[in-house]
Amino acid sequence: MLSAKPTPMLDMRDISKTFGPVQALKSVSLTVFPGELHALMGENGAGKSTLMKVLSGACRPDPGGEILIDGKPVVTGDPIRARANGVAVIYQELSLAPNLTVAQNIFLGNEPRRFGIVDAGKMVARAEAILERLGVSFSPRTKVARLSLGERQLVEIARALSTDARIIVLDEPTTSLTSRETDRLFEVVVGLKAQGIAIIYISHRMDEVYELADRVSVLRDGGYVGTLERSELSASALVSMMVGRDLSAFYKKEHRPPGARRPVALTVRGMSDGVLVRDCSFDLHEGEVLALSGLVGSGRTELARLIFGADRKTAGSLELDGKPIDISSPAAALNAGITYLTEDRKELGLFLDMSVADNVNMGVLSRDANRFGWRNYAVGDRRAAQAVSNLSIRTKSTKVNVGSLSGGNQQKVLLARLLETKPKIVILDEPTRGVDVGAKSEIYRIIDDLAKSGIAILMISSELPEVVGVADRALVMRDGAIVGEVAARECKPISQEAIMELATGASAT
Amino acid sequence: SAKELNKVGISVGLLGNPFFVATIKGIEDAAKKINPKVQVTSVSADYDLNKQVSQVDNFIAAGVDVIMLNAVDAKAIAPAVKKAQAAGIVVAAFDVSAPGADVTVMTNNVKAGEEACQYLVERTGGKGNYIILNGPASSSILDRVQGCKKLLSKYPDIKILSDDQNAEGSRDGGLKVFQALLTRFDKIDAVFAINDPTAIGAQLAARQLNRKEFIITAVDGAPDIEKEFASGKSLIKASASQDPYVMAGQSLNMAAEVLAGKKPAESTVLLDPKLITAENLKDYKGWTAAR
Amino acid sequence: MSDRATTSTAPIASLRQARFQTAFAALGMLPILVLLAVGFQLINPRFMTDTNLLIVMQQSSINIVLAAGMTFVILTGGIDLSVGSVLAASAMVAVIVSLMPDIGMLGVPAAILVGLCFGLVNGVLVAYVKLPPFIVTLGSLTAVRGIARLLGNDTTVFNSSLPFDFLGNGTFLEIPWLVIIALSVVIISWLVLTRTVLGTWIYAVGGNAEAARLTGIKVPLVLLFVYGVSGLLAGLGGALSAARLYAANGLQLGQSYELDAIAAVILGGTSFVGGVGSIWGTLVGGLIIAVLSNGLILAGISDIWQYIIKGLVIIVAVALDRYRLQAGART
Amino acid sequence: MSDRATTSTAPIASLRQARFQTAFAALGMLPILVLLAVGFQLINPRFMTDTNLLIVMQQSSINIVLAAGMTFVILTGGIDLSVGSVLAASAMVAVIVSLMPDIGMLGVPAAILVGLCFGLVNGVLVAYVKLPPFIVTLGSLTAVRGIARLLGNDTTVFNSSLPFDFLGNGTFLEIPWLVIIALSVVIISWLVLTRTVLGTWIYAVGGNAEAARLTGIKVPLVLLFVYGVSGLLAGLGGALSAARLYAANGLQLGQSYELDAIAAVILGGTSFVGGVGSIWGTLVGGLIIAVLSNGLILAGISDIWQYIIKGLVIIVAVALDRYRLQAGART
Ligand SMILES: Nc1ncnc2c1ncn2[C@@H]1O[C@H](COP(=O)(O)OP(=O)(O)OP(=O)(O)O)[C@@H](O)[C@H]1O
Ligand SMILES: Nc1ncnc2c1ncn2[C@@H]1O[C@H](COP(=O)(O)OP(=O)(O)OP(=O)(O)O)[C@@H](O)[C@H]1O
Ligand SMILES: [Mg+2]
Ligand SMILES: [Mg+2]
Repeated sequence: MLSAKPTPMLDMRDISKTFGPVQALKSVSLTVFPGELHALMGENGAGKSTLMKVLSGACRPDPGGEILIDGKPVVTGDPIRARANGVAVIYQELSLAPNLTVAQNIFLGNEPRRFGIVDAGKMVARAEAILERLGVSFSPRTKVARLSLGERQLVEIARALSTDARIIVLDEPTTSLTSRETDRLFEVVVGLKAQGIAIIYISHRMDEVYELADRVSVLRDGGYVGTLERSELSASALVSMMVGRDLSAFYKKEHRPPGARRPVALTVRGMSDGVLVRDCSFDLHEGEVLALSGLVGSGRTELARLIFGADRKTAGSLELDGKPIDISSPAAALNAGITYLTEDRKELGLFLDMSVADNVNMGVLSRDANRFGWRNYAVGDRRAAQAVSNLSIRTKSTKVNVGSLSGGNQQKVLLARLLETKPKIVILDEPTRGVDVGAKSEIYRIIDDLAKSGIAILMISSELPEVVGVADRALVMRDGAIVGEVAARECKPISQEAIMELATGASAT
Repeated sequence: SAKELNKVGISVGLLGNPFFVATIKGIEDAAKKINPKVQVTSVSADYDLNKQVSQVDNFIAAGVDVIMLNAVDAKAIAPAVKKAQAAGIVVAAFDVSAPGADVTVMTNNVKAGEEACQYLVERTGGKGNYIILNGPASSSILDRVQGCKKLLSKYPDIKILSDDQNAEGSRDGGLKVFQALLTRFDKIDAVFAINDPTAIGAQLAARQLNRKEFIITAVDGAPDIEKEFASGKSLIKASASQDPYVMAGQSLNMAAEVLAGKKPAESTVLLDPKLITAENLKDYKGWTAAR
Repeated sequence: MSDRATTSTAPIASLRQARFQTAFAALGMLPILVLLAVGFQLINPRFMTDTNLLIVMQQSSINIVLAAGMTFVILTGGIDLSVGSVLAASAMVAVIVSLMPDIGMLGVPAAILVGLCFGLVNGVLVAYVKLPPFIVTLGSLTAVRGIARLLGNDTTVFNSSLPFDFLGNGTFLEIPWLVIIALSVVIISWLVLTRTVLGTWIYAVGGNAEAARLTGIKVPLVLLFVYGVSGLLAGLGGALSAARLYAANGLQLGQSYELDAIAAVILGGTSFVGGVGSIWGTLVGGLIIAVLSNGLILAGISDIWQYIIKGLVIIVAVALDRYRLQAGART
Repeated sequence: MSDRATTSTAPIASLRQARFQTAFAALGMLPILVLLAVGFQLINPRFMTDTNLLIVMQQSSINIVLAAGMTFVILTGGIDLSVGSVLAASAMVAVIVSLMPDIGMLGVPAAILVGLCFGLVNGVLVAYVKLPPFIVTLGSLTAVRGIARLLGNDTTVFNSSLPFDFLGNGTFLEIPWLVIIALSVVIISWLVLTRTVLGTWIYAVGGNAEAARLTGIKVPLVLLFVYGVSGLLAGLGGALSAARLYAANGLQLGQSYELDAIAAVILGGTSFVGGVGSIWGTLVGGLIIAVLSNGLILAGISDIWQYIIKGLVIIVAVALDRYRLQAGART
């Protein structure tokens, strides 16, 4: 196979990158051939995104290394040149202009124009064509601000497709996609490969890598570990390359109540917001992990936000431990012991300019403080340090800005904050988005521990294996309504097919 | 063509100044004497020529009979005056001249500067270090400074240490600028402040830095300067007073005559300032006196 | 400023409703403007006469020209505090050049050029030296004011036979040139913002500067452009002001005009964080300010109460607008 | 304003270097301040005398008091344009109350209370009616100015035997009360911002208002607090101004003080988008402004050139600061 492709399309040699004292990349090399899908794997913070940012020109590498495209060295650190060289990157941290339409975003910086005048008709038509290829339902004239995270990710993908790129980098493209969109994306990717386009694919999902990758390169702690051919792929090989050890018992589900159901912790009745969520009702039991499944945009996040009091409901009621409770704001929900982990950690979760310690402690500041509202830094720092070690958060110190952590570690900081509030009911919205295998299994362990201690958990997840592996029951939403329930029965796990049928409406409701 | 006085519009440089409040009172009282039902609207141009021209336009649109104008700029207001007159409105200037105005009544500012500085010259024996605390470059202030400088130039032993600092015509500015000037100069004999608030601000600065080797004079005769004189320990010794109430009232009366079809003998009246000091204070009526 | 979070999680709506809302939002404060006008008309029937309405438009036109430039800047998330000073300096140049024999007409292009230069200096400092716009333009607010005074040696320059006075006082088919120019500026700005690539980039930079950079947009060039436009229009404003007044004064002219211009932009619904807003909103915002000033004088309200009422109307207008748009929105 | 993207991807650093950088950033413009002072000293050796340095601090103190309040507001991503007007209204109240026999000393608390009330009104409009801070405080800038004029019937009120004049002109152990008060305000603000829960919440709201809400922080209360503080400190500023001048004038006092206060905050390194900044920076920023005004007069520079130089120095100072910090940072 290798002999058929003598010149690599992309050859990155000895790339190093330091951010101040942090060495994010230590002379990493990567070779990619035309028509190849090259997967890039590694733990959170291993340097995958940084390597791609160097490739795209968003980051200037340290002197010493070089990048060759078609055997010719290229100028680094210039996004415009990189694009001209045929490199297109879909960043992990979405980089859309929310105030512009989908079409404008897709063609941003590359508008079809005549004498500087945008050819709006042509732009929309071309955007429509690309979106159709991705099987997307929204119009190119929609403002991106109105799209859910998953839909935004599709826009990013569409943007990469719109340029005549020869090297496309997808940095965790499926974190917000459900299986249907994911399948669709895979079809597109296979099509691109057939055209001789090289694809670099970053993902923490093993199954995707198995399905797509021609070769897999692994990074660890900023260093290059090795590359596996497709034929050599195996879970244990990959995991031990990434983590440096074996990872047994990936999903953990010890909390399953043996027999009868535990008492109901939270009752949701007739939740509606007048637009996206319609008359949703369900019970959540103590010590249970209840998954909320559905396609992108089915309204799961909105339902969770309604329960948490983040948005105003038009109808519906809540009962906590059998007693009606009125929750009109997140503060009220937190007081009642209900807590929520957002799916959009950058926009809605983290305080990027504040330290890891402050971010971990943010929910419990008043609890630590004395009567006069004086902060107790000692307690807070200890708690933060504890959380860093408990959740294995990779950070130089608890004093650095959380914005400088890698995505997965940011997620763990958010999770740490949530745990510190000592909740009774936990709503997790895509809790493992962008999290590496090791951390994922740690998060599953945490979820399991929570459930074991009797805490009720509502978990929104677009990853079906995760739903199957972790949850006891799954509710399925479609178009803002709960359309069914799938439960694990007598040693038989939740059926993925059943969920998909309900979610897509393939079966009669 | 005799017309009745029904509506009067007043535009002044900066309404918050007590001086202009007195002028407005003078105009209102005078107008009420002519026609008790008269409607008077007064606006502040905040020393913005564009704004004043707009206000004149608005007065034209509102159909006033007389515009009482305290021009923000003594030269550049000319076109607005012409426009108003073309609309059949009588334009009366007060305090500051306005080219082409039907009538003008103002203080002789050159003389005011002269008198205030004459006092300084007499007290210092025609020699010493002088400071002129300048203000924003409006015609009345330019006139005052000019009057003062012309006088001082006759005395070769007088040295002007500084005349280019803008104390903004306010207490605050006077205090700030004079603090720095006091630091800069060791020995000062006399200070001419272009108006009373500046003088009071300067005096506050002097008091703080424990300097009292000089005397201060100013122009205006505002109520707060009366208090200063009355206190007896003030460094401010004299102020060339104006009478805004009378000045503006007289301007309106003349305008009313023009409106009634009578041409006044003199279309421009210059009122002489009166130098007030601690000694002659009791004879001074002041701006806010009931009339 | 703190409404970033609110915008990004803005209320969701069906497509039809979204379209409707967009149209409504573009209308913006128009209903408020109409309401104000009707109110003043009831108080004084002279308000809605042709003459007076033309006066209002004429009075607002310089502010609208400045506010149009300011819209460009604010759309990128910046601010330009220097417009008042630049206007003063350009007006000085306009009058000074107009006094030169034969080439007097060149006063207008000279003023515009001077404005453009100051704008470009601001732009370079913001775009390339990467200084915060507030500080840069606060600095030039002060420095350019000094230059304006220097130009005229701190006095008023005056030209009673200004060759281009028709711009400030003349009419064309009964419509004052000032109004025609202001409307042209608005229309051209609208075309640039909505029809050109550059316009899209301006919105993109304001919406997410980093994303714009990554897509290959030359963010510094975009910033240079908007500050250049703002300076150029301030220069035009200076020429117009000179044409209107036959005079210019370096110290007094244009003081705190930046606040009026910014107020027009923000009243018009353009967001301070950038990326959201329209030039038509700015037009309406500018007219509201002018209607208030004119109407209150026509209503015979005293100067003190004009202040109080103006302040309250600005707040109430925006509050009404907020509630009008909140139909169907979440908290 | 548009530098959010840049800050959020700020360089990471080892703990030691991070600490060092934080200390350095907190120092902020201090080197520039020192540079300016040395420069002026070379021009005029009287600059660095005790008396003159006290004068500078005294002159900056009212601005620093206002800027401290402004720091709170800007940290939440807001702005308070009304401080100048509120200062004028409070100063009016201070003098008017001081004229009442026997209870004259109550002028100070009365002024502070009036300031607090105006601040809370701003706060309610921003926090609960959810109007943009710029518009709200632009409205109150205008309306409160009217009220200040109304209070004194548009004239200067004065009291040459002001009972609390020591605040403005007295000293305590050779140090002017003004300076003591301004420093106390800075220290208390610093304690509130860095040592209390509320302080952390203020940074959090400025950093990410929506995340703060979802974390259970009562964002409206935080906003109410910061605008209340800004009003209260503007009220204190009014009392100090009255104590300093023995008089107050509703129209002239405090004009465009908001720009000076904002300039001090931004010069001090606080970011307009909120969430980033320190009160010590504000102190340094305020001192830079005062040193410039005082030093240029001592240097015997004329008024016109003072404008030009001030403007340029502000820009150059920030540019120098930017380059100083850029060591090790990415482009
Ligand atoms: N702008 C930055 N400033 C400082 N440090 C950075 C910056 N960007 C990345 N880093 C650091 O570089 C390292 C590599 O980060 P990178 O984002 O490349 O990881 P990743 O492999 O993509 O992880 P994830 O799977 O979590 O996305 C991390 O330690 C991160 O903290
Ligand atoms: N802030 C918003 N403004 C406008 N529309 C929104 C907003 N958030 C979500 N939507 C729309 O609401 C619908 C449901 O979104 P929601 O986030 O609740 O779905 P979800 O099932 O959680 O999907 P995802 O997995 O993508 O998060 C989507 O069609 C999306 O376009
Ligand atoms: Mg990554
Ligand atoms: Mg979701």
